[in-house]
Amino acid sequence: MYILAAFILLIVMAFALIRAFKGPTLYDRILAVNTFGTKTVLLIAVMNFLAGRQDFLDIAIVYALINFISVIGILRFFEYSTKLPLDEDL
Amino acid sequence: MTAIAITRMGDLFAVVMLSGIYSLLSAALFLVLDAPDVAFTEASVGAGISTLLFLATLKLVPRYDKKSRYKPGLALGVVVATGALLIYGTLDMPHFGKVDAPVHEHVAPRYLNDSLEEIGVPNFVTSVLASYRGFDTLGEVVVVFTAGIGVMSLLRISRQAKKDAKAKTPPDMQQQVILRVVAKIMIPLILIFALYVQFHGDYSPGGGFQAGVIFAAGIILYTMLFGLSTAQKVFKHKVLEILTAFGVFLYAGVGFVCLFMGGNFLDYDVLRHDPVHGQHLGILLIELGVGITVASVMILIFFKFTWRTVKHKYNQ
Amino acid sequence: MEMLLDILSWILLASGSFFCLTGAVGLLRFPDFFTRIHATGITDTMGAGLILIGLMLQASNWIVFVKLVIILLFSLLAAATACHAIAKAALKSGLKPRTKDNREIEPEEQPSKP
Amino acid sequence: MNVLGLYNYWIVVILMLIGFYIVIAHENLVKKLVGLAIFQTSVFFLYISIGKITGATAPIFDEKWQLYSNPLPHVLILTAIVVGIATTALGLSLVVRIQEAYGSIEENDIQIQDTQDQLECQLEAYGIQESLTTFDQDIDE
Repeated sequence: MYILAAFILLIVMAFALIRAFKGPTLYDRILAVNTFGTKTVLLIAVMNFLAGRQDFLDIAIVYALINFISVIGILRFFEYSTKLPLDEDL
Repeated sequence: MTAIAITRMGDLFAVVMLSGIYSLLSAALFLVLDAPDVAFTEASVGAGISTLLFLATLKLVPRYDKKSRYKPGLALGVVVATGALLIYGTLDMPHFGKVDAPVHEHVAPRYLNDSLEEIGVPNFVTSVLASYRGFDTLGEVVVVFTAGIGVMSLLRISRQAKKDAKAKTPPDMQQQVILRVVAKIMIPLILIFALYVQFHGDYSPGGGFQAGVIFAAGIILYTMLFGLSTAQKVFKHKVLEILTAFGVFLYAGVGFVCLFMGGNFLDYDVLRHDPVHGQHLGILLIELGVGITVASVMILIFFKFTWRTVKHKYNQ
Repeated sequence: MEMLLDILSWILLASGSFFCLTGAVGLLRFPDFFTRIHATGITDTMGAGLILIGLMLQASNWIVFVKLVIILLFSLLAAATACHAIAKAALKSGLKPRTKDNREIEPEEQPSKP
Repeated sequence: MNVLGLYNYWIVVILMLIGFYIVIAHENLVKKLVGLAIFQTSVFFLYISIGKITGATAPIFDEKWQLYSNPLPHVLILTAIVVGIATTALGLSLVVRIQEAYGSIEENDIQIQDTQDQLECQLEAYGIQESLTTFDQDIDE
């Protein structure tokens, strides 16, 4: 059961990754990064039970915190940069 | 996994974000490879601090990459040749996950078998880090300290410019009410969690390095949401500089105290009557030193970068 | 009792995974930014909550349980706030939601709910 | 089977090469630093994967487990990561200073400016009062 959940989470992460690669606007990328981060937290929590060790949950907590901080950081640094065109020329 | 590494995009912002994802992924991989301590560090350092530093730099430099004038053929050739050589070199390496690989036969069994009696710390990584290889770790802390000094001297700002910028600093993100309220709830929790990581590092993944980084991340969040000048009221520049040096001093000082009490440098057995208690005390103290240094260096570096940003805005 | 808990937690895990999956499909397939954030923002919270509660039922000792509760609280707070902040920043930067009148991107598709 | 057991090294090599490629093929200094970070991570992976033992668990004492992975690489890499971020920060601050001094972070532009300065100095030393505009045009082509 854990394996199924972990597998689905991996698929979800792959989807988020594709969106982060494609992302027509920058905000799509930020959203993808955020989604990716929350899914990593869940994946680690599941992996914790999969591996049978109970020590890994600290890492999941750190992920949740760091993910939040980095999303806020990206937003803050992007918001105050000069007016840029929305669509990236890739 | 490797697909992530294709960070060859024109927009540097996108590159930085992808590198953030990349380090999250690599941290997950470290976890799979049984290295929770490393995963811990990579998650907090790679995904948190380094992404933020890259972003702070991007505010100061042009955002877009110029197209290269040269054809990448030569570079590709060099890379492929190196790769072929390296892969040829791996053919002699021991297989992945083998128990009898040469790495596992020299010092590692000693660490794994004896550290519980000698040091009494369940987390082997902490015992190796802080006790068996304490001198090594002291060197690493000094490197971090030196890098902090380097950044400080490179990004020095004159006092006059500081005053000018202070007068003009706009309140950052004042309009994001929800964000600020949530951050007010989160930041104390982050700091408490950092302390937990610091002092619980003997029993679970964690320790000075990770705790320092998490603590710094909490402060950085505060700085980002409430403005630099507010944050600097709490964390005075001078105090931080002193703390940076104090961490290294504490670490080395414990070593010298051991010397004076008749042991070797960083040999904590002599700190108390019972060697295990002495080890506990020594590890606790030097982890504290590491934590203080790392946290204050990270906060200082971030402050420096943010000051540059403010100054940059002011100059425009 | 043990059996009941197992079944319950499996159900929770499965449904949580399902929610995550739908959110990801939405993230990948929806036509513009605001529909995407709508898709992920809601399912993320739901899926994360369900999976974490499912894991909580399997927790062997109380410290694991408490840590899971902490993660749940953090993710409830952080995910929703981050989504809000992203959406607000996007709106402020001039990204328009796609409505019936405003569909410059892929105009042949039916717009979904803004 | 014999060769496939080495797949962890191959992943490391591939990552390392991607990092290496970014470092040598791109002229943007920030991107070079990202490449350097990827290169670094590949080395981390090398160490950690060497330390892994199949069927073992994380090196934290637990009654239920007998076999632990090797803690030594973990220690080395743990400190290396923190040192890595410190050096990256140093590199980034150098980039910031370069941007302020040259107005650009592309290697090419910096090199052009450097050669120009050098030539100006040499010309002055020879006492030649020649304008450098023609030279500028040459370089732009």
